[in-house]
Amino acid sequence: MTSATAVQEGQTTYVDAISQALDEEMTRDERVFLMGEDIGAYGGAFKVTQGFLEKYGEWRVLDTPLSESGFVGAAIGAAMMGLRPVVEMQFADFISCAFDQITEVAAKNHYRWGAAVPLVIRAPFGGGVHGGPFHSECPEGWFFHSPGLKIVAPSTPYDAKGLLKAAIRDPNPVLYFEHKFLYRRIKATLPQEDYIVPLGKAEVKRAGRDVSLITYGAMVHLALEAAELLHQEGIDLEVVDLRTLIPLDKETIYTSVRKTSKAIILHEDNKTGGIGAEISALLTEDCFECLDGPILRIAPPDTPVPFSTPLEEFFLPKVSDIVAGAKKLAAY
Amino acid sequence: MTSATAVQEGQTTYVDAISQALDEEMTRDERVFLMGEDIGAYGGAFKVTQGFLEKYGEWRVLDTPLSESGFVGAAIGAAMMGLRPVVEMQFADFISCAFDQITEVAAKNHYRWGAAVPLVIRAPFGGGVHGGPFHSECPEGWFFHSPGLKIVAPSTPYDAKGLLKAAIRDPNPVLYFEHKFLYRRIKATLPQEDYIVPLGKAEVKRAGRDVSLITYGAMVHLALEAAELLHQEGIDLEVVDLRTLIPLDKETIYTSVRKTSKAIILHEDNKTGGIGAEISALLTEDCFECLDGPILRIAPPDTPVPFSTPLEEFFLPKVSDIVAGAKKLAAY
Amino acid sequence: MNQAPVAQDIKRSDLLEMYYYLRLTRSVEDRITALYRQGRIVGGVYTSHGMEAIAVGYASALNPEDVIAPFHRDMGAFLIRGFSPGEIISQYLGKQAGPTKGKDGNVHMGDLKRGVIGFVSHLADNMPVAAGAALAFKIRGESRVAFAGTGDGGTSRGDFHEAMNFAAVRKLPVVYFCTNNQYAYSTPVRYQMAIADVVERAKAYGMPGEIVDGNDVAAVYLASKRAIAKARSGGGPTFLEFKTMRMHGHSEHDAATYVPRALLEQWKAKDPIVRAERLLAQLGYGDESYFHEVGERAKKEVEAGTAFAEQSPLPEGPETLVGVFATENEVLP
Amino acid sequence: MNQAPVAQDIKRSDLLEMYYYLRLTRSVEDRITALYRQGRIVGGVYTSHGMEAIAVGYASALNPEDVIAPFHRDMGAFLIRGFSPGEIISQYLGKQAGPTKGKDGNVHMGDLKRGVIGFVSHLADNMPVAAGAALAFKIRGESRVAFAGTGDGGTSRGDFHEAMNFAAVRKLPVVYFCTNNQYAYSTPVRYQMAIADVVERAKAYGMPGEIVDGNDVAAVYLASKRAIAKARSGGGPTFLEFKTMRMHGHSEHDAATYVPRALLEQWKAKDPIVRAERLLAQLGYGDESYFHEVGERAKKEVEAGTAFAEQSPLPEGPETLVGVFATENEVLP
Ligand SMILES: Cc1ncc(C[n+]2csc(CCOP(=O)(O)OP(=O)(O)O)c2C)c(N)n1
Ligand SMILES: Cc1ncc(C[n+]2csc(CCOP(=O)(O)OP(=O)(O)O)c2C)c(N)n1
Ligand SMILES: [Mg+2]
Ligand SMILES: [Mg+2]
Repeated sequence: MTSATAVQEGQTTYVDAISQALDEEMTRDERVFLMGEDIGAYGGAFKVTQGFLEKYGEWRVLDTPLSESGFVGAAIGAAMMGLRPVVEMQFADFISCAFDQITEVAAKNHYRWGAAVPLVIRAPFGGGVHGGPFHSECPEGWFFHSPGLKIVAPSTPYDAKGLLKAAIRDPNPVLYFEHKFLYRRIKATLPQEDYIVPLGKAEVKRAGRDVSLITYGAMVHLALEAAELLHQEGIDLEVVDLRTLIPLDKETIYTSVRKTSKAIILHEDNKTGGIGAEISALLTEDCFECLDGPILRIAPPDTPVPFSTPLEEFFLPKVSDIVAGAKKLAAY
Repeated sequence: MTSATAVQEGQTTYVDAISQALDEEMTRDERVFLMGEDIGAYGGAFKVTQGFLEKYGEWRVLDTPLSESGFVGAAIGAAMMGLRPVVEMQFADFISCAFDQITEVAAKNHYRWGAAVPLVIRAPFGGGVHGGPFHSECPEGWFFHSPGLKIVAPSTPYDAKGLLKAAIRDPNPVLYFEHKFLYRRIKATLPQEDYIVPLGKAEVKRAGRDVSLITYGAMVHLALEAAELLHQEGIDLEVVDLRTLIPLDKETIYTSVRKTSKAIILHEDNKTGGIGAEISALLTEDCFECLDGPILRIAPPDTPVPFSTPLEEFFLPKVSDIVAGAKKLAAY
Repeated sequence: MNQAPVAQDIKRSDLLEMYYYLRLTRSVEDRITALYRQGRIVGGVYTSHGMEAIAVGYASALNPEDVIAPFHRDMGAFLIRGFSPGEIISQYLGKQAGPTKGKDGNVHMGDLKRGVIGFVSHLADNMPVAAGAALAFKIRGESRVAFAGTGDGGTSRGDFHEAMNFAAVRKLPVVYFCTNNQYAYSTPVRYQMAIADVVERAKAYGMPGEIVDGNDVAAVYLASKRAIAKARSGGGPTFLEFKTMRMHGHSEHDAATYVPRALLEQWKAKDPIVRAERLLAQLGYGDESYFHEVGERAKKEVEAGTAFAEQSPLPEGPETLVGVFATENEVLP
Repeated sequence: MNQAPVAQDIKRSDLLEMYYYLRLTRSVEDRITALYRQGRIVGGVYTSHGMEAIAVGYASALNPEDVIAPFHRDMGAFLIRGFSPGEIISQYLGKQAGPTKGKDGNVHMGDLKRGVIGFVSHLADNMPVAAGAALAFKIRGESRVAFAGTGDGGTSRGDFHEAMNFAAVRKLPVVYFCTNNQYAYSTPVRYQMAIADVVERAKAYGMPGEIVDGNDVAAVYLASKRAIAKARSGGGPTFLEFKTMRMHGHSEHDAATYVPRALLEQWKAKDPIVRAERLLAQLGYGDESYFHEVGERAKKEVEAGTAFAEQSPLPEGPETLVGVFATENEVLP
């Protein structure tokens, strides 16, 4: 991942935007509180909650024992009682330990017996940081297949802040996947006023006529970089940033593909069974007639995320993959 | 699910076939042993291991404490030491409690540091038995997205036996999804001799010219029933039973769709992010030119499996859905 | 059974009400079992037969604003929280009038308005959830308590450990219990744990624990009262081991041949209803004719509930699609 | 520290070898830390600095056929099992010559042939895995033992509970330990558990437990020996709490300002290498010049290993695709 440097205007980093959203929501709504490992005195592994303990006290910035299942379960209980917990996974990878609580308790409680679970789980995810198989995972594909959960994955400081606020205000369990690679690599000037980015709305990041590229998270920046290169070669790439994965904004996807008739789906999660598969399937199901070529998926191979630099570079999608894919489709 | 009665020849039920496979493999190879809740004196919730305790003793038919993560972890350890554990989930639904051990430990150990984990996890799955949200789940979609696992889901007594033997002999972690609805509803005459059904090979259950239907598990029987009805209306349905979900037999799928140019994917797992999405995506990626119509997915809506009969009936795919889908595609 | 209950400490009206709920629990479950035998209930039926004193005792000890995350054999808790026999039988029959509107079956019901957290099959999953409810009370400075439990089998799960530990570290106002009924499905306690009493588990968390005679409703009530009072006053969590015996099979399809008959005989003599009657008679609070009358009243209510449930409509297929997500006005204030 | 170690019970050659491994551990980790500071290692570096006696002590107490599932600060165990400094530094540099061939980094290495189960980040995940290894030994009637542990933080996870319980119920030949170094990342033990000593956790399982001075290699060795002998002879599992202090940050990027300086000063005086030297001198097994010589030997080996690792090739990109599935001949016989 060489990209993400394109958006270097403004002061607020992606990670700061997350901190701001938490801070503002905690000030606005006293029901909002935080739980996680080392989020108090230490301010969190990525310093998202630095200074929060002093400001909000130890019961709203609650250091937990090392027990993801336990504290996600506790957050579910607090949420059902009307609080608005925001839980931090130290790394998204450890969400596997809380899988049962998320999929069987949080996701199903409302459907089964009508209990709302307004819970946010923040999960720093993704590769490009030499984390290896246990500190680079993209777990969103697992949860995409669990009815009852909403899933968010912002690509910019603006969206990071606005989507986190929307997630906190949503009455359902929301998994908020924040990309570690973007934390301090992108900056923006954010509005002074309170704003949200509504859940369920994708954004066309760059309009284009020839090929639609649908993506989310850190890959958005790769796509925009590729779009520049393709532009020089006369290919006009449209880049759609999903922002929310569940509920999926089918309309924006379909509108784009109806226009271009060519679709690429790009993600950092493993290819097989990834979200790209669902989007591809939706497109053939609902927009078959508008397709003028195969739907390409660009995604890592079906392996864990390897540690060593040449391996991780091989594993992660590259700008050149996008350029090649778009050229192939454009020529189809 | 009204079907599965079509295959009523022979003596051996689907559940007996599973017992036979375990019994024969335990006799053949003393490294094979069983772990799970209530599998010993009680013979298992579905009586798969009835009589095994007496025959093989308590160390090869090991009743565990109620701790799915713990005993899957223990099975991984025993497997790495060269044993061949076969673990039983009392219901597939409880596999969520062992999710972390399966995806982070079993699936990755070989890739990360070269340790083979020859482990089988048997998971009685699926609906149609009025089990409700916690006793009817189809969890295969989660694991389909975890590199390092193999996944099997037999539809007949023959395959149930042959695939379980192959799974036990495989040097990798294999999730074996056995469909509760089929346990005592289908019978067959099985070969006297030892045989396996190799992992990774789909089977064309019924050849047809007009539309390919790709499915697995209990849905195979629904598809065959629909094929009969469609035949009467002059539509010739080809039914492909995947049998193994990972590794996926792309060749058989592609060969079928290249012939018919029309594809339906049917499964009992929730639609969004299900295996149908991946197969659809593969088809548009690799066989786009051969498609003469959209790819249809027939699968339950994105909800938990509801309990009450009219709800569960609404939820589960029906023969009429297949008939309608195939007609639509045939007319395309 | 280290604390001799002093039943005199319990108000007469409270004891009589508990007796009524013991009978009502037994009646409801007997009726459900009969329906099951008639093939009218599909899916599992797990009863508290012979263990009714536990849920009746602890639920009676709580205040209405307290929250319960019941164990899967706590029918009495539902009844005390106002789930009517009609609602409950509707639930078992998959009718729309059940608390889950047919979405889920049997004991998998709950209702936040009545302070009952819906049971999750995956045993012990609600243990951390209850800690979280207690955390909410603590954060908001409310003097409410959460009460939650699992079986002897359920204590082997990781979520039991993580919940107990978290509750103890943060001194949360929660009371945890274990219904030790000697078996988890077919698995006897000796294959579940290498300790003599489940209460020893509490030591790992620095949590006080107590063994309670689970077949004595007065003992359950008083021990629960003490633990609840302690939690309410900021004294932190307590772990109660209710000793009892599962008198039916794991679920009604299970003949439980793995349980020695002698053990069942021995425990039959300790039936909680018989025990309660003896106590009431000793205290001069009731006699045979009173007991009979209460039993008849319970039965009548159950028959009325059964009639209601039977004529209630099933949900319509498309309701399957309703309720995956919550709306804002459903969040508790 | 309830068992005064009788270092005289340890063979001179064994003690001297442990001393050598203490020095080698320190040297390897100091070298890795230096490489990290130079920006040559990407990803986390977690050291056992000041806690080297634990892994060196227990790994020395095991037989070669026994199996270890090391904690994430057990560098000494790798060295004793024959992972060379060159291999280890290759691992940290992501080189092909590392035990994971670049697939994973730092302490996430293992090798079944050398009886070391690869560490899994998710803390305590290898606790049930070790129980399973011990189960395999028991099933096959081998007199082998598994040895596995986690940190004070790791004991809060459900998998710790499920593993301890299972091992105790089935009396498996496994020894579990906890490296109680007072902190889990920034979280002090008092926010992790409401008990004074981690060893109290063992009571929940009916498992014997012992507190051991984790900075005294002889004490660690002797306590491990006893527990291992017990497990090997069918006596079942033991839980050892190694008391120590994390002297560096959680990983090398962490300045650990949350740790009181006075606490660090206090523990600095208990440095396991200094302690070992004092002991060896007392026993007349070594003097300053000997210690110096061993230190130099260790350093030289580490320098040779570093040179080897540095000139070793990185893996090639396409190797990413290799190894997702095992082949039959890789299964242990
Ligand atoms: C995590 C999990 N695994 C397995 C089951 C299946 N199951 C349902 S009840 C039961 C036994 C429970 O025993 P215990 O906790 O002692 O409660 P009891 O039924 O004896 O009252 C089992 C194994 C389950 N519900 N949850
Ligand atoms: C399940 C899980 N959650 C979170 C982490 C992140 N993490 C890595 S080490 C650590 C602290 C571990 O503390 P402890 O077990 O006491 O070991 P120590 O590092 O102190 O030696 C944490 C929280 C993890 N590795 N696994
Ligand atoms: Mg029980
Ligand atoms: Mg620690």
